[in-house]
Amino acid sequence: MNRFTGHDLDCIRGERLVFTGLRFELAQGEALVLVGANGSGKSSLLRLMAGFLRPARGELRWNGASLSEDPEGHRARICYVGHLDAVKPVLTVAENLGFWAELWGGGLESVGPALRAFGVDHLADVPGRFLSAGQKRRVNLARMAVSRTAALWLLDEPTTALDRAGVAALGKVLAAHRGRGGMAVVATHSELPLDGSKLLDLGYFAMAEVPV
Amino acid sequence: MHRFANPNRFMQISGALLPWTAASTVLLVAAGLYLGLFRAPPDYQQGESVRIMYVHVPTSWMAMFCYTFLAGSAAVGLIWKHPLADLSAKAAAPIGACFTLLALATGSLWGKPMWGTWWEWDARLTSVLVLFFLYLGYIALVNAFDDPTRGVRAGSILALVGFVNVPIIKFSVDWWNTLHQPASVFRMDGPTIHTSMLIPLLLMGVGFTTYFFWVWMLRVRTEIVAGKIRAHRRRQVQRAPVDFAGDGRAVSTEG
Amino acid sequence: MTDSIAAFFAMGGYAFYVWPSLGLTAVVMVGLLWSSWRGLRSAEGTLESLRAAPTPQGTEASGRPE
Amino acid sequence: MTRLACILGREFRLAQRHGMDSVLVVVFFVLAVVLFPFGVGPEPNILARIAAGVLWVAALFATMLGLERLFQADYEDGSLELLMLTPLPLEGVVLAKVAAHWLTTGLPLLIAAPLLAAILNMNVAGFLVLILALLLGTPTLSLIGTVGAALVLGSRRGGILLSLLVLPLYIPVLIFGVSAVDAAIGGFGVRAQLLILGAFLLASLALCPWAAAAALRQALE
Repeated sequence: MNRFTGHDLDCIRGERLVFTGLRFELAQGEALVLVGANGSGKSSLLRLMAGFLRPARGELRWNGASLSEDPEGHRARICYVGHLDAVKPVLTVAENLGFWAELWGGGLESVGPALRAFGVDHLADVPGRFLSAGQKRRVNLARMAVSRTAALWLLDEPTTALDRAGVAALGKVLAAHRGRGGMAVVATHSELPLDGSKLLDLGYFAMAEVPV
Repeated sequence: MHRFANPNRFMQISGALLPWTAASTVLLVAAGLYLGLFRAPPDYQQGESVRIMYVHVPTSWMAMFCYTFLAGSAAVGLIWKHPLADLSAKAAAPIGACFTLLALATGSLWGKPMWGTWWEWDARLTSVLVLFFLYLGYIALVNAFDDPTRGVRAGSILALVGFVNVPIIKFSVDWWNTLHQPASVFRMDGPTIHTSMLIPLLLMGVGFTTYFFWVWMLRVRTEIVAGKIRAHRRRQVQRAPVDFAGDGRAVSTEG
Repeated sequence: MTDSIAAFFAMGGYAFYVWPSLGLTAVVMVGLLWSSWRGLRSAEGTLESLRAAPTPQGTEASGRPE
Repeated sequence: MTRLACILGREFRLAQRHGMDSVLVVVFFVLAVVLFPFGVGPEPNILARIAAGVLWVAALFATMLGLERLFQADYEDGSLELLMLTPLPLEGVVLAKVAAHWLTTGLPLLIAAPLLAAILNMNVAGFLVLILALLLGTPTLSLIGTVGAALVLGSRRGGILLSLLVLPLYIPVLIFGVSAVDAAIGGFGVRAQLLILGAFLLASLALCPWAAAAALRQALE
């Protein structure tokens, strides 16, 4: 029964105190949706969870153990989807996804089903530079399906550039992931089908007045 | 060690020390110059041109001192993530660069009467020239980013990489210099410096050090104030200030 | 008296090297000091003007003394 | 280790697809060297005397050409972030990048150098040592260059700034590289210079990945 918890986290990015005293808890199969105004720190929190940023104060724990003790172990169990799609223009879609599949233990055989899950399997041999933004986003999201070892998915506004069919496909994959005992933290503005998910309003943890 | 950087303690301490460093700089340099120019005897070989030593040697000391200070602050900034340490490194670099420039200029002015050329590929002058490029690299890197903290952190890493390389550069330039150039005839520090020359030299050295701390404090305070200005700008940018409704519930005043 | 002053300035024939190096050192060091001092003054001035002018929204929630 | 091999494989495939880059680097190297006779004059024994220095300085500049694009492409399209999230330590990713950079720039230089040495009428005794010195020197140049490339990531003036940061750190390699070749031509022993070049290589192999990884972490915060 995996538990991912955060204890009174402070996040400083550049010179800005983005949020302070933030607490959250996530159990197996659950999803956490981050809401809040622009600049309230949704992306910062996701990058903190992924390990790009170290909290200025407080700590993140996985099953009670602090993440700073085993950063590499933590990196093996997350799949992070940011704003950029990481699709190499010179490599074909299959090569792009194959690379990530090998890195996260999914193996080359998981590439086909992942592409099919997001409806881009017909593009397998097309070099990345010919893809549209929506197609690139689907290839990027397909990376989640090949990350076999990733228990925790961190999605930063995954529905941008996706059409309705894409959002539905994403909803299905997320539900399957949670069904298998996975966890997801999603920062989104659109109504992504995430039934029974927890809400975290980052405005609540904003520092009202930065001491100057 | 997290403390949302509250630099007021530094502001108080530096505020108190500024007048003292200023006064001691003026006194020390004035005394050093007076003794150096009027009282100290000319050199039996070089005659009056030895008086350039009273500025060339202290500036060379300071060129090395500032880079060590810069690398030290960078190390503290990187290891303990203390924001003030990064600012201290950023403030020290221009001073170090000026001292290195002066060391090169006075060295070449002193070299002309002694060695007959403005520039001499002597091992010391060459490594000071490379040190000058390291300073320029640091200053250029620190100012090459939109986000100032990003700049000083990158600069700190460069300062450490550079610091590791300073002895290597010195060694390789010495080797290279002995291959190409017979060891320069003129020995900078001479057999033993006569006390009447040593005292002004030390006075100038200490005076330049207090000068360093004087300008360094001014520049660090400027960085701190600039940080506060940026914080003000950011608060103006945040259109929707979040008002706590008193019962701990966040109410966003604007949709 | 006068010739001793002239002799002093002649610097034993090295005047052309001694005075420029002293002068250059003075110019650079005083220049750096002055520019640092002026930089601080102008920064403090900007900060004062920012603090004096009320921020545009007016309803600045200051949960903490300035 | 398989993950390192996997990243290496991708870097080579990318480099191969961008085949033009390594060709351009060699063309630049040849051009830079060929310019010197026009500047210094075709006098054979003058050229022979400065041949080693010209080759090494041109190799330095050619190495730096390939550095700016080292992380920039991955940084802009988001792959660098994901590479940082692989269970492989970031230093491993940096080493893979250095290996890819060396193979696309260092190795071609190594192959082109003897031909250009001949053009510059360099004494034949120096050829073998030139190759040995370049073999030890160019990886060091790639390693130190990677630190520079990571530091200027995301800054406004990438290219020029990179050369200002990296060139002073290249000076020791340049000094010993050239003195190795000159010693060989002069008939002296070259063991000391080659050993020192080897020492520089080992030292930068240990320090540079760590420094570049630290710089990348700053850039990706």
